[in-house]
Amino acid sequence: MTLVLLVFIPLAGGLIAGWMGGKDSTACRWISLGALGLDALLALGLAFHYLGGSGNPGDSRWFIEWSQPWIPQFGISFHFAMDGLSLVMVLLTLFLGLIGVGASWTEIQERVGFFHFNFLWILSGVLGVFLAMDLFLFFFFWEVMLVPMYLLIRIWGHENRRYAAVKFFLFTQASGLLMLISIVALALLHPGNGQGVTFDYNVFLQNPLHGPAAKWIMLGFFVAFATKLPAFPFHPWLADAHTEAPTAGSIILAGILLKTGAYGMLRFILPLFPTAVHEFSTTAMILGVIGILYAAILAFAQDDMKRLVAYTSVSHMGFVLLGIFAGTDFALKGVVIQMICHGLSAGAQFMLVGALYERIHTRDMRKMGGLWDAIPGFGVATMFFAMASLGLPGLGNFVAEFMILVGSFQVAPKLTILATLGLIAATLYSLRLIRRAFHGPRQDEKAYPDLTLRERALNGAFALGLIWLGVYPQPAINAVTPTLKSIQSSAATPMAEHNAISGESQ
Amino acid sequence: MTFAFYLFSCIAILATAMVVTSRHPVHGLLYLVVSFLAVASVFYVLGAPFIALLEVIVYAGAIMVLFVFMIMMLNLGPNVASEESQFLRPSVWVGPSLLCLVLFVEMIYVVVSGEPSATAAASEIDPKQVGVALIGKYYLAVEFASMLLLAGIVAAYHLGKRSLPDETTEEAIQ
Amino acid sequence: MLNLLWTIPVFPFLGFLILLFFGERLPRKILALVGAGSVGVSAAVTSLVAYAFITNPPEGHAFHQVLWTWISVGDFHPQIAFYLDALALVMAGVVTGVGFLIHVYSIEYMGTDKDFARFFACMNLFVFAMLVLVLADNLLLLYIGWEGVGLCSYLLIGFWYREPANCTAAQKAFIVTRVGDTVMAIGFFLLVVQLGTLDVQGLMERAQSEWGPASGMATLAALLLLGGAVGKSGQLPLQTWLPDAMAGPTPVSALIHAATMVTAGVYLIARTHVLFELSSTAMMAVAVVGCLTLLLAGFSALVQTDIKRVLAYSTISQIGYMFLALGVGAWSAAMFHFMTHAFFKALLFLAAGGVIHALHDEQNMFKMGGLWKQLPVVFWTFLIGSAALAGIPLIDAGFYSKDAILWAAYSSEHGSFLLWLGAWIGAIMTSIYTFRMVFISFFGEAKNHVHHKPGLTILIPLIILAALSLVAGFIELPHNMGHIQMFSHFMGTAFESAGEHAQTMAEPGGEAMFQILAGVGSLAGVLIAWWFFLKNPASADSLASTPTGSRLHHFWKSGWGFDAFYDKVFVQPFRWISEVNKADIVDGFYSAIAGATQLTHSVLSLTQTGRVRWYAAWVTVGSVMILGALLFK
Amino acid sequence: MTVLPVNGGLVLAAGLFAIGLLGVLVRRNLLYTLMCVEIMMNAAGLAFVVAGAKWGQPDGQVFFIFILTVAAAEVAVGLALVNQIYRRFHTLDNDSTSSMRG
Amino acid sequence: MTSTDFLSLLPFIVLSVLILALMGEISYRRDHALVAWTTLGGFLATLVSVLVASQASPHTQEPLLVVDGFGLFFIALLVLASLPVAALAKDYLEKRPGYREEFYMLLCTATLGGMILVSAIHFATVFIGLELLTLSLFGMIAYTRTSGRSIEAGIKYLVLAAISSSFLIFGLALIYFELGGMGFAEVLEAVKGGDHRETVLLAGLALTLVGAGFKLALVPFHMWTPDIYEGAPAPVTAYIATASKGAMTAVLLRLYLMGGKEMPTGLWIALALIAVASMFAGNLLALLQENIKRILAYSSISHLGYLLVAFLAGGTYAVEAVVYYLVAYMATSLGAFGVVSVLANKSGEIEELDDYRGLGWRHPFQGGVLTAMLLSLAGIPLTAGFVGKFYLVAAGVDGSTWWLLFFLVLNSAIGLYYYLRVVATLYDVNQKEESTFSPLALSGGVVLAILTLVVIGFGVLPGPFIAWIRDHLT
Repeated sequence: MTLVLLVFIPLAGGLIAGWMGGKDSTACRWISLGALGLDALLALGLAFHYLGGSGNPGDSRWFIEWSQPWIPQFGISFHFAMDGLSLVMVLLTLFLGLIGVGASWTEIQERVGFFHFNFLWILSGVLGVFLAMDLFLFFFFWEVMLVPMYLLIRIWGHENRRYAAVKFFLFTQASGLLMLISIVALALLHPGNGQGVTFDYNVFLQNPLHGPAAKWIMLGFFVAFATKLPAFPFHPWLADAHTEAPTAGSIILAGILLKTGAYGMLRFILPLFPTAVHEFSTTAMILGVIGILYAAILAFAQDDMKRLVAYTSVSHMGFVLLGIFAGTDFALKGVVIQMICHGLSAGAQFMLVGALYERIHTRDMRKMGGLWDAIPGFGVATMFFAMASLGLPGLGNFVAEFMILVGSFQVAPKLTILATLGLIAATLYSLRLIRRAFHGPRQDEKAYPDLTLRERALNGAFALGLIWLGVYPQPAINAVTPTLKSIQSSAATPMAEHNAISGESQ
Repeated sequence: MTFAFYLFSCIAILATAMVVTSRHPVHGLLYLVVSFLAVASVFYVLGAPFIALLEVIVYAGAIMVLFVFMIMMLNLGPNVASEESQFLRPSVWVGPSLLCLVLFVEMIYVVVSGEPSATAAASEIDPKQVGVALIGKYYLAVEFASMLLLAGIVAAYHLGKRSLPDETTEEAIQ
Repeated sequence: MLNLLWTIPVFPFLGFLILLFFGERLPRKILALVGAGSVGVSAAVTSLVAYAFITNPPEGHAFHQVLWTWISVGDFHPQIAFYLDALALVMAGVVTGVGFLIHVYSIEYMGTDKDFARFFACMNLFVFAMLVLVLADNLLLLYIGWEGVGLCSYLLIGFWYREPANCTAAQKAFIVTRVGDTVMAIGFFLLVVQLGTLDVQGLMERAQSEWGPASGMATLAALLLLGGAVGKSGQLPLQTWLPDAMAGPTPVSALIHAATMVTAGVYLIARTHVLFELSSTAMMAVAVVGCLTLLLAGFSALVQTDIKRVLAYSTISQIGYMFLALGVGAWSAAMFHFMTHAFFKALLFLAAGGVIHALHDEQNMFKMGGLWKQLPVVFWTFLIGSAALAGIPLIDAGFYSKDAILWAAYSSEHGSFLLWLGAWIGAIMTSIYTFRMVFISFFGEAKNHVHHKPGLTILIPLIILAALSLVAGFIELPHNMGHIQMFSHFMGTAFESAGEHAQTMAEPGGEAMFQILAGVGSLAGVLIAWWFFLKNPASADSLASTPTGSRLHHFWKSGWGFDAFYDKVFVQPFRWISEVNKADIVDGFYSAIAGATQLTHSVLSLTQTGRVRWYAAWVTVGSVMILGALLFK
Repeated sequence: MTVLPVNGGLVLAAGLFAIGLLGVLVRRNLLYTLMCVEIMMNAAGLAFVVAGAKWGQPDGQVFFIFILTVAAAEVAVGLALVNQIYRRFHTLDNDSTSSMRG
Repeated sequence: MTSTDFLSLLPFIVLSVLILALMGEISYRRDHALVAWTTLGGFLATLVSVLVASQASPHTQEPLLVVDGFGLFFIALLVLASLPVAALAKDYLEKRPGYREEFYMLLCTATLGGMILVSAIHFATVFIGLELLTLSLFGMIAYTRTSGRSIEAGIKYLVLAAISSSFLIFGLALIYFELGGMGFAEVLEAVKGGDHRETVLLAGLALTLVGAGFKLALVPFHMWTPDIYEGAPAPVTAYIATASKGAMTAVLLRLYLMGGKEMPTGLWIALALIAVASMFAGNLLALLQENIKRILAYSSISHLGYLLVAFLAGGTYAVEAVVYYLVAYMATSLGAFGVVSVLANKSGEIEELDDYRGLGWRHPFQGGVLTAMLLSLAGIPLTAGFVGKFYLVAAGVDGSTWWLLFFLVLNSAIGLYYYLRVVATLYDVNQKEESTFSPLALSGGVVLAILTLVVIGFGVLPGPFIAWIRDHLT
């Protein structure tokens, strides 16, 4: 029951905030903050309860499960379940949600109620995605989180928000529909558990599908998750969506929505279609590496700061794709850490760019220069998160990228060497960002206010998260170990032999 | 017997062709009446005297009279004829006639193809049998046909009435 | 006492945190105290630990202190742990000692600068990162230090960020070292995948047991580590960033680009020497890289006009010597040269800084001159440093450390005559450009007058360093000159597994002959420098103006054309591709689809003409098609 | 009695149908359109009567009666509409009634 | 007329009595409110009579009608579709000049026609029902005779409907000519019997398909839809989009149930081509359209294309999918056109998309309903449209018609573009000041509220309705 509460508290909060919005705007900001805070407390309570504080959960994979029949004719049920992976993702979602509300405190002025309504609706959609264990319910939440995001970009976005909003929606929705066909095909073609059609995840987990049908179904899933990730050929929507979204939108878009793609791959593609994944893994890894390098080159050339950070997200997600389809124990754990760290570092960078936009009213780096004099606090923060995004050791991103690259080195050494070039490319675009914005001569002599206390607190929270994961990532790794072990064991394919060094008992 | 059939068929085809190509609406109408009469006689040849009669009374009689009234009311004089002539340039004819020809050929192919199934002997179906069917087997359909006529009347009444004082046309308003 | 080891890096880190968060609010005096003080305390603790380590060395001559487990995935459990042995102790000692002196020096040197707090914060962070690098017990923790120092060098080179040239130099430094780091990272992946651990000691045992001598895998791993070392230490393929790094303040150049960071590569190879010993090709590669670099840097230093660039090229050259020593297996000789080099190179940089400070930021040697009268202390300390650098026989530390390397280059079993010859020519070149620098900047007529004399806080570090440059040599005398080999014995404990056999192999007589040759070479260099640059400078200019001479002059000045080459081969193509593809071709593909759909819309909407007959025509066409389909299909 | 020319009847029906259709497509005067629609309806009715005759069942003729009622009702409504159009647009050209397009 | 005959024909009888009652009221004293309320009462009575008739079901009125579970369900559906149309028309006509009472008679006759069509198993009843429905529609489309566009739509619909029904009759004649029987049952075994000329039968089938195609507005015969939808008054457009298409689909469904499962491959391919063409034409024509009624018209064309996919898939879920999708589509179209008719003011309907800018802010209720309906048309979760689309995909997968499924997905992606365009203009920030929407009348508001509840309800809890379909219809 707590899971249902977890998913629907933000929605309730959103409704109240939407309703209050008309009257006074500050009230609905506090309501949404309250709703998210309550939800975060609930999630933390679950975390401490199940992770036993010391960060190594018991061997049973699912912490809690809750199921209620919804459309019995099709064997569809409200089936929520939480394990290590979804717990970590839920915590990240709520953390970034709180930050998002904090970041848009001064930015959103008109129709604040409706903004918070949409914002919280997205969050409950995402929470639903992370907790849904019934494929139909998963698709239901997958689509539910799109419409409010579209409205968020469309109404509160920047200059050409119309184009960006439509592009975002079409890309994700079209690929989502492909996934719908795959889900239904999987449900109908799968022998099921004897009582006719079912959409339950565990049924598909027990005896995964093999043969050519599995290949096509897996491709349907892959296209949807790759578009959301975004992987190489499906990535163009991200740059526009990020550039035009309001700060809070960008934070959760980069922080969480991209992770639903990666989460989907981990949860649905790897365990449900082992043979198909094995044949497809090399192509997917190649796509990942292309994604890393191609997006890095793109990021290097951008003039718009937000667009640059958006392409960096594509590059980081290239690592995730590489790691997932490498499939080794190292890589999968690295992927989870990367998802968290990228959420933090990209979220922080977007927040900073948003705050900068509030001050100098432009995101075009050609009009910036030497801002370190005017706003040194900003300089330090941007430098810190730029270093995080280029994978400076001591911060979470490095640990994640190191583990992913080691994991994929076991499976495909040559590809990994190409991917490691991505680290150099990351340095190029991060330094260019700092160089063009903060170094060099000043272009105008106006005085700008430096980071306010609120902004310092938010940046501090992000920085602490990254340092904690950089220096002591073990609790996060332990939380997801049982999930990843079962993902690997069900994906008991030739890939598993490569885990010679990790000595995982298959 | 069959000679009469073919004679009337030719008359019907010719009359309808004249209807379509006539310039003056009244000429068209008259050719149409001739065509309906020819079709009525075909019915008669085919052994459906009741239907032939109905055709003459309703089609040739009632409907054509309605048309004549309409032409009189709108006093479509010679000016309409001249307007018609420039409408009927040969280029207008080519496309549609090709299309209808193809349709006609397809239909002919359908009718002619394959061995003709057994044709019953020419027996006449007298009005009594039709009456029995109408009242017996199709009684419900007749009821609903009456509903149909009711709908027709209401619609024609509403659309035909003089405009009420407050009903200035929309064009006048804009 | 030994378990105070972890406090050594923590003190500078505390200093960094204080300066970062309270930098603006504290007055300058306290900032200086915190900045220099933290490194000072760390130096004190190091000396205490050193004393404890030397008096009663822990068993196995190494002390291992674990703080916590960093990551644990499968069998791979890197820990945040510190490992102290002779090698680490020497490195830590030099880093904290010289570091403290430089911090004291920069209190006055940077006294007038607005971003005083930011400078000391970065310097403290650098010392912390360097100590982590030096004391790390596994390569992953070393990598944190490794990248940390890279970051600090980037921050400090670009300290005066308003000047675009500085920013480009900083960026260049960070990117080039990052290339090296990435190569090293690939090395780490190889080690993790093949040997399952990155813990240095464990790595060494497993490498020896699993790979054995002359195994391809060992060579590959060693070469990859060499790639990283080359990047950080500014050796042959990746040395272009070091001369440009002089854009930073002089104490930075002294600390980072002379004494400590650039020798990180040497430390890495020394630390993983067992791996290198497994493959002779890797050793040969290190030696060749060292030899070539020292020659190349030597010739370039000869033609520089900026005093700091001369010192930069000389640093590259001296590290070339250390790589040569490592390449031929003379581990303790390399570390001895590292120590002496740290002292006299830091001294030279600080003295040069004093001169620049005095002449109000004038760095061009030809605009100085006649300063020996106006800045006597600076002159004498600079002269001692130059003597040590040139290796003037018997009186200074440079001679002993360089001689040991020259001797090892010839005598050890990896060494060869060719390597010795290159090293010897390099030694001559070194003394020529060193004394060319001395004569041009300190002698001749005074072209520039001194604004204000450097204060005590600048002069005291100079004097201490000068003393060290002289005294340091005597703790490691060659065999034929006396039996004081304290340093090599001490270092031997760190390398005993490799068996310090190189030293004793050749017969004593031969060594004396090589010492004489080395001494004669350096003195000859001084004479040549005196003849060309003091006696009649015109002859140097006439030599430079001949057609071949001027081309050679320009070629050497630009660092043997490496910069232009890299620019043309790597930088321009990358910029061109990214500029061309700025609007993302893949995006073009999708907008083409959108355009096509909208085009079909406008074409289709033409069919809705609004005329009944057109619609009726389409009904007929429809029926004809369906009839046709059903009949003829 | 001789054999019923049923096939001929169908051919006649098809011919009349095609000519009626041609009239609708070509003639721009609304009256003519309505007249041609009547021709098509009549042709369809003829086809039914022919079919009925072939099978000797009265159903064909009953169906013709229904077609008749429908045609009559249609003409009534059609002409009422033609009247409205003439009063509004003062012309019977059915291309004038094409203001809605695109 | 035995008692069971009477019972089973009760709905028809009640509706005919209603029509006569209306005629009496109009002739006695023209009172718009009274006529409207009697119509609503009459429709409710018909619904009750459907329940009563269900006791006597299944009962075939030899040879013309059958009153079985299937027929009664669709009768109820048609009446439920006419109820909101009547309520919306009440508000709509009050704002218009001219006589208002005849409309309700035409509405009742149209519904009667639909009911006949739905329960027909004989060519004659199909023809009569179809013509009754079409004829009443002539009157309803051209009802607001003061607006030139309404008259224009009326004449266009009349001419085209007449042409297509003559095609239909010719087709039926050919089938009758070949098989000698007019009842569905007789025709179907005669086809299986096989002692007939294949070509004449197929030609007859083709021509009937033309008539059906026109009614369902499938591609080659779709061209009338936008003009008629735009010209006709909004409640009538709602009626055309839902009731008339619904009735025709019911006939096709009945034929499908009675034996059309294994249709000749030629027919299958023709239908498949039509379905794909309808999907593409509908979506592509609506892409950049500026008039909201034309957008909804084109989208209804594409939705019929989607529906056809379920027929063609022919798996075990085909019938359920068609019925569920039809109900979802009808509720959504009624809602969407309902909002347009509620917003219409004195001078006419507001159709330009530009006038709707910022409607969501100024009239939150109407904006909300329209958004819900558009999202349902687009197939976004929380709406019946989503479950409908899911059902279509399930049917498609079950019948493994992969190509059709791919086109379905591609088209619903294209469809998203223009549905979102409308939703976006509703919530656009810079509002258009001067577009004067009429205030929300009570009856209109109630209807829209109920329709939204139905759409959201079927989207969130489709279970009960699916269970009902499974045990009643298949």
